[in-house]
Amino acid sequence: MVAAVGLKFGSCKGAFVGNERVCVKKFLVTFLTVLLGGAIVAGVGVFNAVQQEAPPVLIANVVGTKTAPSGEEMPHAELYLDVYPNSSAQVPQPETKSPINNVLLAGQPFYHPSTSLQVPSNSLVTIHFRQYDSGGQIYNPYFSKVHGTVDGTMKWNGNKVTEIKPDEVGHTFTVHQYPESTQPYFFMSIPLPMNKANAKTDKMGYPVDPQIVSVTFMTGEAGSYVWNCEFPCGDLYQEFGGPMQTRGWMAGTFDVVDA
Amino acid sequence: MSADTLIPEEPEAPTNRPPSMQRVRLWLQRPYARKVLILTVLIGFLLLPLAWLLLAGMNQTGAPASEIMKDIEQTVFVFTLVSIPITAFVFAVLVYSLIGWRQISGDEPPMQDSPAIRTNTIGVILWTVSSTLLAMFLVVWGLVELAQITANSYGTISADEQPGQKSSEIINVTGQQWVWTFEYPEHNGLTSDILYLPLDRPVYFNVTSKDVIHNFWAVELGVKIDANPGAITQTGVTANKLGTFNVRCAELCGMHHAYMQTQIQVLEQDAFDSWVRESGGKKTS
Amino acid sequence: MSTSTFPVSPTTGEPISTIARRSRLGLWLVIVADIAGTIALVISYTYLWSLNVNGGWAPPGATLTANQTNSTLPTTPSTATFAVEWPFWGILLVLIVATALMWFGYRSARSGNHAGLIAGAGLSFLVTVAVLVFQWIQMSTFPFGAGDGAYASAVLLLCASNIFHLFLLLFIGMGIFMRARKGLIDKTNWYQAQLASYYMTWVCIAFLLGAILTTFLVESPNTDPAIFGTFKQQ
Amino acid sequence: MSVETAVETKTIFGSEVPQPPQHGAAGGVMRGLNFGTGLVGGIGLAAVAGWITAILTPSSASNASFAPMEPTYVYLAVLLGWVVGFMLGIGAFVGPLRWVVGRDVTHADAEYMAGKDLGRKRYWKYTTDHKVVGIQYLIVTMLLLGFAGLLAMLIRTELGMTWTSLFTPAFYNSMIGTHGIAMIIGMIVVVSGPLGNFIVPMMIGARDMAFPRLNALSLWLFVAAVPMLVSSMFMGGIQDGWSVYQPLASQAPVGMLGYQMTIIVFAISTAVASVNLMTTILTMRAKGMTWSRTPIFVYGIFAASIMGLYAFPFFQYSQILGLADRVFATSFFDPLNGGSVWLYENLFWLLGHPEVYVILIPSTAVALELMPVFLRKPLFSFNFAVAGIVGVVALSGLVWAHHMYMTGWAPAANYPFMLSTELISIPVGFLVLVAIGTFWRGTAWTRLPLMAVYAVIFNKMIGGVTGVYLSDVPADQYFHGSMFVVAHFHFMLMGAGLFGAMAGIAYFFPKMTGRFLDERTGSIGLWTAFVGFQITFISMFVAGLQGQPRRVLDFDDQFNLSNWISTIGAYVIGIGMLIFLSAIINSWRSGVIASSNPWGSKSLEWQTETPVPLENFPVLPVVTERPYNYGVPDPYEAELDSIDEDLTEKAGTK
Repeated sequence: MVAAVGLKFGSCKGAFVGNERVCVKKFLVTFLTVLLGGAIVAGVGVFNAVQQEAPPVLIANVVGTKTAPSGEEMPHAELYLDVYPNSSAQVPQPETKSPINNVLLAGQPFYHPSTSLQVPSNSLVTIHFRQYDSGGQIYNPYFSKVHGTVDGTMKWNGNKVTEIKPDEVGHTFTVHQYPESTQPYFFMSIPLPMNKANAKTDKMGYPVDPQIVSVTFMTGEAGSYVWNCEFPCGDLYQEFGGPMQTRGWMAGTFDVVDA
Repeated sequence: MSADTLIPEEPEAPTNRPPSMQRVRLWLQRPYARKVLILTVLIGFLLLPLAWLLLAGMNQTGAPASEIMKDIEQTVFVFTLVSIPITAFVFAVLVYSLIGWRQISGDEPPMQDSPAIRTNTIGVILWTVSSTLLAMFLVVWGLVELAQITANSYGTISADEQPGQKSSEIINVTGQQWVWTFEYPEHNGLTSDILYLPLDRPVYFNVTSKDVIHNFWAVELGVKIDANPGAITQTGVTANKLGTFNVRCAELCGMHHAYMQTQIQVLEQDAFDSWVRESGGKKTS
Repeated sequence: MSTSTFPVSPTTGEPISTIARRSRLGLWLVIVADIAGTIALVISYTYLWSLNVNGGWAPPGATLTANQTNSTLPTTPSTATFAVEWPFWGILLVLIVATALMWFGYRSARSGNHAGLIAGAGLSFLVTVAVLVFQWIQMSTFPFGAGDGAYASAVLLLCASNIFHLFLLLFIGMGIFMRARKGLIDKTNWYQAQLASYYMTWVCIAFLLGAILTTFLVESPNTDPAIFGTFKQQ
Repeated sequence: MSVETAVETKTIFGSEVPQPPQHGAAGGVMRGLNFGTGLVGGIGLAAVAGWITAILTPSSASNASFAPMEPTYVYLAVLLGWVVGFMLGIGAFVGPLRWVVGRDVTHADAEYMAGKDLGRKRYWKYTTDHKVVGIQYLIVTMLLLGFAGLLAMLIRTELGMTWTSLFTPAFYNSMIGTHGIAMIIGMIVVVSGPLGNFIVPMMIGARDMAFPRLNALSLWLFVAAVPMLVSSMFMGGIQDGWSVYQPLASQAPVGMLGYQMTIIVFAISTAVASVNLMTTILTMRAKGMTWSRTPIFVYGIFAASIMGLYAFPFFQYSQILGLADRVFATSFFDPLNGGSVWLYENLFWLLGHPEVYVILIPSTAVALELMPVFLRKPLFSFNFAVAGIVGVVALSGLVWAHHMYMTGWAPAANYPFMLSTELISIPVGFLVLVAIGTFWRGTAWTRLPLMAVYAVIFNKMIGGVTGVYLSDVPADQYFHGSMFVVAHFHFMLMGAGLFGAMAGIAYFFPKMTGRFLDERTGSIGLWTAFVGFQITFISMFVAGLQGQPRRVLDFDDQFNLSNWISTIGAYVIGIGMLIFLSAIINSWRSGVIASSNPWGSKSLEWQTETPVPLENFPVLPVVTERPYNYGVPDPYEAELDSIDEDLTEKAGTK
C-alpha cells in the first residue's frame, strides 16, 4: 500500500514524463540496467567458480572384501596418497588457476595426487601414505596419536603403532566433522612420521625410502567431511598459512558416498 | 480523512484539576489521538507472539540445557516484551500518518501547511521519562542477570583456585585450526575431540588457543568465550539436560572455520565415569 | 611588497585575519587527529607492557628461549637489552630548541623584526635537520632489532612516528623560511609562522610522551604470564 | 627583500584585491593535469617501484616462518607507488610545493582550479569547487557500493546453494571480508561525501569550503584508496572478515597489504575531510545563522566529522601496526613474541563503534532535514534533535568494548560497557521522538524522499530493538558472532543508513543535477529493495536465533530454509537497487527540469538558482529566522488557550 502511494506519481500522464516514447525509453534503460547488473553478477560468479574448481576427485575403489573386527565381511577399498615437500619435474605442483597462488605456493608441501577424496560408505577403507617430507615438533600431542582407525593403530614401516613422538611428526591426515548433524560424526587423525634430515635422497631431493604408513578404518553412512593437516608445514604466522589454507595442498574434502 | 477537522465536544464544566491534566484529558478526546492509541494496542498484540517465537527459534536443538541458557532466554523474553509497546507506538504513528492524517499528492508543494507544532512539553517529558525508565530497567536487569550468569559460569574463579571442590570437573579447552580438543587434567590428562560432560555437575573450562582467535560456543548450554592465543580465559557451566549438543567456533579462524565444530555429550555420572575408565586409563605423553 | 595597509586574501578577498582564524581552527583539528594517533601509540606501548604476553615484552633471550610454547618458530636467544633512556630526552631537548627558535621567529615577525623572523625560521629548520639525524642515529643503534619482542616493536614504532613528525616539520620549516625571505610572512601577515610554532609545540609534547614511556615503563609488571598454547603460567 | 613593485589588483565582489605575481597562464601546471595523467602517473610509478623492488629483493628472501617475502615487498612497493604516483599525476602536490617556494595562488589560478569555464572537464580534474567534489564523491561512492553489492550477491548465492559449494572456503572468506570493508567505507562517505560537500556550504550560506584544496585532496585520496582494496582480491584476498582480526590477518596472503594500505590512505582522507567540514561549519556560517538557526543536517555532518576525526587514527594505527608485523617482522599482534590480540581488538573497535554512528547520524539527519519540507510543519522539538546527536557523539567513544563482551579481555569491564551501551538508546530515542513528532498530524506530501523516510524509521526501530539484545551481555552470550548480529547491523547500516542516503539523494537531486529524480522508477526501485531487504534480513534473524555462526559457507541442514529465503530476498534487493540506479541514470540524462526550489523549501541551499553558480551566492545571505518555519497555528492550541483562560478566571473568582 505504501509502495502504491509512491507509485501514484510520475506516471506517463503526469508532468514527469513527456510522452509515451520517453516512457518506453526509460523503461528500456531500467530493463537494461537490471539485465546488465544481473549479467555482471552471474558472469563474475561463474568466472570465479570456474577459476577455483576442486582438484579432480580421487576415488577409493572397492577391491574385494575384508573382515571387520566385529567379524563380519565388509567391502574393502584402498586409497594411495603421497606427501611431497615440494614439486619437481617428477611430481608436478597441484594445478591452480590463480596466478598469485603459483607464486606464493611454489616449493610448498602438498598431498599427491589429489586432495578431493571419495570413499565408499559402510565399508573398510585402507589408505596407504608415502611421506617424503621432513618434520618436527607438532603443536598438539593429541595429533601425534592415531584416532579413528579400526583398532586404534596404524602400520608404520611394517609394525603397528598407536602413536609417534610429538617431535618427529611430518604431517597429519585429520578428517573432521562437517557441520551437519544429519550425518554420522566422524573423526580420524593419522600422524605421518617425518624423515630424518640425514635420510638418503634421490636426485629430486626426495628420500629414497619414504615413511610408509597404512591405516584401515570403517566408514558409516554417507556424508561429506573435510580434512586438513594439523602439522604446521605452511608459512606465515605459526606456519599455518599458505598451503595449510589452500585446498589442493594441505587440505581437502573427504566424501563418504554410497557405492 | 475528515476526522481531524471535527471539533471535539465541549469540555464539561471545568474543575480545579490542574490545566495540564485537563489538557491530557482533552487531548485524549481528539479522534486521531484515540485512533493512534487503538492502533498502538493492535500492533502491540500483533507483535506479542514474537516473544515466544524468538525462544522457539533458540530452542530448536534442545536448548536450554543449563541454567545459563535459561537466564539468557529469560532475558530475551523480557526484553522483547518491554520493547513491544514503544515499537508498536512508533509503527502506529507511521501507519496513521499514511492512512489517517491527510496526504497531498501532486508536483507542486502543497499550498496549505500543517499545524506548526514546534514542541509539546507534556509529550516530550512523557517520552523522555518513559525511555529513560526503560533504559534503566534494561540496564538493571542486564547487570543482575550478568552477575547471576557470572556466578553460574564460575567466571570469577581464577585458574589456580579452581581445583577446589571435589564435585567439580575441570576441562582444558584448546582451540586450534580447525579442531577442538578437550583435556581432562583431573583424569591424568585424558584428551578427547568430543566434549563429554557429567550431568548436574559444575564444570570449569580453561580456554586457550594454539594459533589464532577462536570462539568456544557451546550452543545449547549458552556458553561462549574466546580462545585467545597467549591468554587463558575461564568460564564454566552445569549441564542439566542429557543429550547431544553442539560446539561451534563463533570467531572466524581461517579456511575451515565453518567446519570447526564438534559434539557435546552430556552423560549420567556413571556413564561419564565408564567413558573415563575406557578411554582415560593410560597417561598421555 | 604585496602588503597593503589592509591585508586581504588574494583569492577570495577576505581579510587575512579571517583566513588566519580559519586556518588556526583547522590546525587545532589536525592536531586533535594527531593526538588520537599518538594516543593509539601510547595505548599500544602500555598495553603490551602491562600484559607481557608469553613473557615476550622484555628483550627476548631470557624468556623466549624457554620453548615450552609448542611452537616450531625459531626463537633464537638474542642478546638484546633495553634501550638507553637519555637519547630520548636529548633528542627532545634539541627539538625544544628548534621550537623555541620558531617561536622567536614568529614573535619577531609580529613585532616587525623581519631579519629575526628569517633567522628564527632558518635556524629552526637547521636544528630540525639535526634532530632528524640524531633520531636516525638512535634508531639505527638500538641494541635490538624489529623482531626482538614487543618492547622492541613498540619503541621502534615510537621512533618511526617521531621521524614522520620530523619530516613534516622539515617541510613546514623550509616553507616558512622561504616565504619569510620572499616577504610573504611579515608584520601584517604572520599567521603561518604562528601555526608552525603551534604545531612544533605539539610535536614536542608527542616526543615527551615517547620519552616518558620509554623511561618509566620498562620492566613489565606482569611476571607470570601464561605460556603460549598451554595452560601453565611461567 | 621586496619581490615586485607594481602590484596588479583584481576586483573580487566589488573590492580591489592586490594579487601576487601571475606565473604563466592561470592554473599553471594544473592546466595539463587530470584524472588521466593521474592514472598514468599511478600505474607508471607503481610499475617502476614494483620492478625495482623485484630486482633488489632476492627471490629466495623469506621471513622467520619461511614465507616468501618477495611478493610482499613487490606488492607493497606497487601500492605505495600507485598512491604517490596517482596523487602526483593529478596534481595534489602542486599546491604544497607552490606554498613552499612562495608562489602564492592568484585569483585567476584559484578560479581555474575551481573549474571555471571548464565544462565537463572539471569533473576529471583536481577541482576545488565543493559542488564538483560532491558530484565526484557521489559517482565514486556509487561505484564502490556497486562493487560491494556484487560481492553481496555472490555471498548470498553461495549460502543459498546449500546443496553444493560454489567457491572455495578461502575465496568465500576473502569475499565476505572485502564486501564488509567496501560497504563500510562506502557507507561512511555516502552521505557526508556527496551531500556534505555539495549541500552543507550552501546550507550555511558560504561560498565554498574553508580549505578548497583539502576538499579535493580528501576526494582523490579516497579515489586512490579504492583500487587498492579491489586489487587485494587478486592477490589472495582478505580472508579474515572486514575486521581482519589479528593474528589471523598475519596468516592471510599478501592481499592483506591491499586492505591495510586502503585503510591507511582512507583514514587520512577522512581526517582531512572532517577537518575541512568542521572548520567550514564553525567559521563560515552566514550572518545571523546562530546555532539555533542552523539546520539539523549541518549538525549531523558536524557530529560525523567529530567522530571521524578522533576515531579514525586508531583504525589507521591498528593497520600500520599490522603492516609492520607483516613487513618488518615486528610483534605487536604476535602472541609468541609478546604481542596481544586484545590490543588489536581494542584499537580496531575504538574506531569500530564510533564509525557506526559516522554512518548513522548523517543519514538520520538528512531524513530529519527533509521531513519538515514534505510535511509542511516545523521539525518537532529541534532542541531534542540536537540533544540526541550530541548525546550519541558523547557516548560514541565509550562503548567500543561491547564488541568484545565475549573475548574475555576484561570480564569486569562488561558491566560499565553494558551500562554505557544501553544508555545510548536514550539519545537515539530522542531522534526517533523528533521524527514521529514531526509526522504527528502532518499532511504528508507523499513524494519519494518522504516515503523513504518511512522505510528508514521502520528499519531503524527493528535494528534498534535487536541492538538492545546485543548490548546486553547475557543475551549477547548467545548472539555474539551469530547471524543475528549480521542481520542487526544490516538493519542499522543498510536499512537506516543506505535508505536514508537514498532519501537524501532523491531530495537533493534537483539541486545537484537540475533535474527531478524520476519518481516512478525511483519508487519502484526503493520499495522493491525495501521488501527484499525485509525478506533477507528477517530470515537471517531466524538463522541467528537457531544458532548459525556468521562467516560460515557450510552449515547444518536446520539453517537451510532461512538461508534459501534470505538469498531470494537478496536478489530482490539487488534488482531494486539496480532499478533505483537506473532511475538516477535516466533522470540525470533526461529527467524533468526542476525549478531552483521545487520542494518549496525555506532553507538557504534552495534559495540559490540552479545550476548553482561558481560562488554560490552573489551576495552572502543573512539569516533572520529559525529553520523550518512552516506551518499554520494549531487550531487545537487556540482552543486550549481559551480553556486555560476561563479556567484561570474560575480560579480568580473562587
